[in-house]
Amino acid sequence: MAKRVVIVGGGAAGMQTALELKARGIEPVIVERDIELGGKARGWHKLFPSFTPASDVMRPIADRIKAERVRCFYGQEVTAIAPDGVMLRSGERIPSDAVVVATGFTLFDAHRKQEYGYGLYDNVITSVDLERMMNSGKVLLTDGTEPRRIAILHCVGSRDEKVCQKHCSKVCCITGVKQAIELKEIFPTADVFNFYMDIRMFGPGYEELYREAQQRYNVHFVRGRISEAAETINKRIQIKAEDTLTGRPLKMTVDMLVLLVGMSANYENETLAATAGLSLAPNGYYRAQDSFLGAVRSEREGIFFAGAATAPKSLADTLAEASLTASAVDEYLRAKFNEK
Amino acid sequence: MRRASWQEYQKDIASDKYYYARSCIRQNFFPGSERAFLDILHNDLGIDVFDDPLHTSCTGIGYHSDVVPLETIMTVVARQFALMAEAGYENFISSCITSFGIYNEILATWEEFPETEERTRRYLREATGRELVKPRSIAHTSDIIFHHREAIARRAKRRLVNVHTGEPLRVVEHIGCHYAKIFPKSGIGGSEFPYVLAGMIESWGGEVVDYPERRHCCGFGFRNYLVQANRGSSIANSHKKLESMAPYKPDFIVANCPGCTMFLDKWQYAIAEMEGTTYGADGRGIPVLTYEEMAGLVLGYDPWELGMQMHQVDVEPLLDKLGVEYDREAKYLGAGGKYIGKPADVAVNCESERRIYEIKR
Amino acid sequence: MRNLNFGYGISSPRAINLDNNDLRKSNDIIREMPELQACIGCGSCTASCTAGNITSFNFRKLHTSVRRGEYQGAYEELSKCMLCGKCRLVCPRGINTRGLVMLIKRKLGDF
Amino acid sequence: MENMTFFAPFTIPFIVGGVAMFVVIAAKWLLWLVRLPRVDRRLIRHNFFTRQTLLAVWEVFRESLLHVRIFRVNPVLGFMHMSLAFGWFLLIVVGWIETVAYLGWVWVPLQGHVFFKYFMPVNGIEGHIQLFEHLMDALLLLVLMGVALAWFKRLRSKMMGMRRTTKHVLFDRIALSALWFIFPARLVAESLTAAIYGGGGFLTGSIGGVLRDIVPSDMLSLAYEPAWWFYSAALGVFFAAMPFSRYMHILTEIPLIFLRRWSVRPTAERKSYDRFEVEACSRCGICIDPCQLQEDLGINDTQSVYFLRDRRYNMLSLKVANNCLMCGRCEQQCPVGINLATLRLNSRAKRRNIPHEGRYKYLRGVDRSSGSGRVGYFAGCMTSLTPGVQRSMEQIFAAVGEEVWYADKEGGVCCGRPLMLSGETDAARKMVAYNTDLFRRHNIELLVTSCPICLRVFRENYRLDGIEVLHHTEYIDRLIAEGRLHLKADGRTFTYHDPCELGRGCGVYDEPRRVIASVGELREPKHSRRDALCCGASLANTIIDDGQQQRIAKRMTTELEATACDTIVTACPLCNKAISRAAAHPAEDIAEVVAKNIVR
Repeated sequence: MAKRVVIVGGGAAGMQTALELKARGIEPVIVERDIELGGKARGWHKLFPSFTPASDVMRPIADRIKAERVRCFYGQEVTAIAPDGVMLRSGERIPSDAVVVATGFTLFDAHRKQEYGYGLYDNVITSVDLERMMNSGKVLLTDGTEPRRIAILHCVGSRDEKVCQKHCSKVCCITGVKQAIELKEIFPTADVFNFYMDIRMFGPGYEELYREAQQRYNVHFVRGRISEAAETINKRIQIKAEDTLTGRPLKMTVDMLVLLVGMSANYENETLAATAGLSLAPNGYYRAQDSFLGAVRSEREGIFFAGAATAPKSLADTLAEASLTASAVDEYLRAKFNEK
Repeated sequence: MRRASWQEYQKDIASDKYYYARSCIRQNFFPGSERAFLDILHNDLGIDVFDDPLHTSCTGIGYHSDVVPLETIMTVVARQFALMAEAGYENFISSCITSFGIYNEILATWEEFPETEERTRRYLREATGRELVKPRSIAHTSDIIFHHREAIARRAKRRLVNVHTGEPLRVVEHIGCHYAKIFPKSGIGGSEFPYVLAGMIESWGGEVVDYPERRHCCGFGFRNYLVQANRGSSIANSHKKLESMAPYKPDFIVANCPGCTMFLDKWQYAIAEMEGTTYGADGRGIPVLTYEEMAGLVLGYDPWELGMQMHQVDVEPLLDKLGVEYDREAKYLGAGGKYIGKPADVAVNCESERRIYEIKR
Repeated sequence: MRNLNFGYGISSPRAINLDNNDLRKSNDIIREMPELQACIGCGSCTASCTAGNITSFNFRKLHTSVRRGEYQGAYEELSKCMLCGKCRLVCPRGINTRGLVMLIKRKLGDF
Repeated sequence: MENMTFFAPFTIPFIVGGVAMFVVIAAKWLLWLVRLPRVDRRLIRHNFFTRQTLLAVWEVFRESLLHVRIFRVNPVLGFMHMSLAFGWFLLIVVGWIETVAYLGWVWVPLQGHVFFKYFMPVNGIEGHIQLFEHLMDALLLLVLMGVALAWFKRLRSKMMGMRRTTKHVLFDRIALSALWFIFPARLVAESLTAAIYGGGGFLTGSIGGVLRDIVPSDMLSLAYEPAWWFYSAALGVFFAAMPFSRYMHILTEIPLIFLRRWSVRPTAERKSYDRFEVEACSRCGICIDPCQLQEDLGINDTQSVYFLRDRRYNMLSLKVANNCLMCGRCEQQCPVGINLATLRLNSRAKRRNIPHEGRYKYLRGVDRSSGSGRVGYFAGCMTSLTPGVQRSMEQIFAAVGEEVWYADKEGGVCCGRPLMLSGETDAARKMVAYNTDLFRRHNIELLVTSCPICLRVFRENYRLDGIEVLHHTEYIDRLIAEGRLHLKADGRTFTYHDPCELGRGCGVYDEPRRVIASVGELREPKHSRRDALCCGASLANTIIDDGQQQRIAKRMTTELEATACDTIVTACPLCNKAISRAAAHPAEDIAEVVAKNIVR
């Protein structure tokens, strides 16, 4: 009988791990809270830094999941985790030989930064909203007109102690640059302003893309964090920041304000970790064994991690990590069954 | 390693047959230096250098102060070159760093924008009937002395050594900004590590002082000095350099630019008046020499022949260190033993109550 | 002889000179409020500043200058602050900005 | 008996201590009274012959003797204070009556009353009244119970409803030790007297009887004089230490009650009246428990009791003065009714308070207001960071057709309270003058503000005669009452958080609750109204750091969330920010809840 591994979460990390396990002759079972697989990458338009359509990456994975007949539970929430299986909210228990936690992250709720007026002003949107809009092929203001001036604000819900998010979400800077370029491509005559505290371009091709945004697309980068936004009489957004490089307060009116929302740890991490006997890092993500050789192992034998459950990660990092997780699981199961 | 980098970049310098262009500032403040240059080349080295009475100011000060337009200065420069050709020379040498910069700049402009050269030819022809001939080589007179530094060393009467201690003299060299900061290729050693003065010092037995503000401007900067409201900035730059070099206890400063020599010398007096600070090991200021004066002393010229009585900071302590024999009484006697007048004692040449070394230590 | 009037003086250098600046007060301030060092210069404080929107008062620049030992005029400048506390609400690094204003003023003049 | 001198050597400590106490206290009070500002002296003259004086006498009886307010906090604690204060008082009164009863109306020196038993061991005296013996014993017992409770409180304070008791200074310890010994010593001395001379009531008489039976009589005689010496010494030490210890409050509370009845109050500037308040603090420590700095952060050197102690002994540090949320929770519970917040504020006003020439000069000519109308709206600085509130208010104004002048829509000038809270009262006056002028210039009749901090300063420190000032919750409540604003049911359950400045600060408790009740179900958290917790973001505290603020917010939010409501509502932008940071779901302002449910 094939060894069975339950994967909690059917996003990019969970799906890819399932395929990698299957390839190693292990039977994966995905438990997904949503009614379909795909996680946060679903509905995403294009990926940085190459502008690859997200569907080009996600669809083949989904197709393979189907082709390989990976068993999936949909609309099922896991309430407890142990190395020998998970409990579902329905009360059902799925036994297994190992568990992979691939629960990912939660998008920061932009409502929490009320001073930016998300949900309050018509044309304040999040980076996720923008992806959806681009996916639908229609990026417009609520009155149906085209934006002529757009501001993109970095670090919304990242590096902000006022909303208890001390960590850097890692992917927003490059997303901001990517979206600025995309907006410039849709609206070549529009002015795009990126407001940032620090620009962190750590990945391959990121710095180059940043430079391209500056030089080729004439995206304006203002070093200053927007502190408040207000709606003007004609439904435009008036924003205030300090242009820290000139040392003067800056005020401008834009048609659209895009908030680059960060990645928060899942609210449920705390209770789930408690059931599994795992601990969390101060920022609420799961704590891996270490940052190097034990990056996908938990502090407990038989429980593994994949993807953004342990820290904010890009899609590329997540997919790469999946095979690491699968090989760690494989190694663990071999040792376990040889002993018996 | 460091030394290597200071002499890394070399440029081609003609060995003979120079057409000499003078400096406005030096003719007024250091007339002995230009005289000494010609004497050294003629008498000591036997080199042909032509001092043409027809040539004029390059008008560079006016140009940098926005009173002389570009077209005018180009035409003036074209005339100098025309005179050179008429006199049968093709190696143009300039006594002034500002002029040197101007000549290089204009030649480069003509190169980049040939229409300006055409226009200048026309203006020159219309105004003077002369024909522009571009020189084969352009050099600053310090380049020339540098070029012949070993020949001078061979003829040296004395070296840059303290005769009382036998130690080499510590020399601060200062290069004018327009020597190589405009066109790095125009200077020996390039713009960052010009070697032109350092090479002379080393050949003649002195020790070059390398101090933090070595590359900093003396502060002249034309409008910085010419407009009184800006003079505070001008003196602040010299002040910065002097503060920076003082702890190294240099025996003297040598500069290759007329303005720098003048300002590093005269600002010492102004700083003494303003702040009561005097530099130099005994609080009597740091003498500032031109490279010709330095070469002249090495070759055994009389300091008063070299015009060293024109200095703000008294040079006698330096002469004593070098073991130069001179007539104290003859300092203020001009041509034919005529008394030229003696300036009053000023703060810089008196020992000050607040000396830089005491403040720093 | 020293009374000669040149019509100008030696301009003081514009550079922040960390060799010469007296950092004792600055160190005192940082010791009492170490979180100040966590400032990433995002400018949120200055952007939201009630006083800064009417005057040239720039809190970020000011406390950075004080940290560098540039105290000249800092006290007078800080007197423009209304202590309203908006800056504390927006600071992503959780710096106790109001306390800081009072601390700097205390170190540089009050009492 | 007629030749009775009522003097014995052992009374000397008592006499010396007692005289010292009266001299010191008299000197203190006199000095403080003489130094009162003219305004206060005029108040005293004006109110002296009024009903207030009689009320003060009654209050002195209730508070200085019976300690009614402490009873309300905790009956056992109240009983302890009452038995000590009232019991002792009655001992003195009944003792005096006893003297009169035996000796008639003759002058008897003080020690004659106090050590009556010594001078007149009553056994065999003519006309011996046994009732007095029993009565005095009963009173002694009452006091001893108080002493026993005090001992017990030291050991186990929780029983008294206090989790923490005060840490004391040296004089306190001396006085406290003496106090603890006074009554047991009296019991011993009187029992010994009864043992030797007979007499005594049910307590001393009985103990005396037992002693007589078991202790040899020469031993009794030997212990007799030392026992009375010890009693006198305990009293003497206590009296001598008292003016310098916390027990100064016993007597200081009396003039304080009178002064307060005569409308004398502490102000933003320090004055000698403050001494009455400061020294009226008994350091009972009731203020420690409500303090969230203590509860949540474990800070235990800054509570009002320590603040007053430090101020009294001139060792107040800036850090202690500044480390207070000024939430007013302790003041609410202070049994002496000391104006803790005002005293704290005028302690902060030590800062070099003369605004230099040209400070805030930049305010001249600034007017960024917009619109016009009879009603003015001052959102407040903080409200610009909660734009939802501002927007909702605009919707409400629009719904009722109010013409509104917006004072600070484009950014205004701070109300001045933050400066006051930091002790810069003179600087704050510039803000006050600026805003007052601004309001007057635009001829408004009603001023609505969304910030309770502004509300409080508008009401307390601005002279806005002719302009009514309302918080938006009061304004909305009025709109609903007048039938101008109609709301539909929201269907959600709400928990309301009382902002300190709005609730305890301005006494606005009912209006927000009425407004919420008109759209949904209101659930009260564990602490609410007068007792509501502070969100921790208070501008009054410039000492605690961000993490500490967060911890305070977290606990109070947890309490709010414990009601299992759908939405937490508050009425202050600062509270809103603090709660939203700690809660699972962002909090809403009442204005936002209302704006969502307007029936047009």
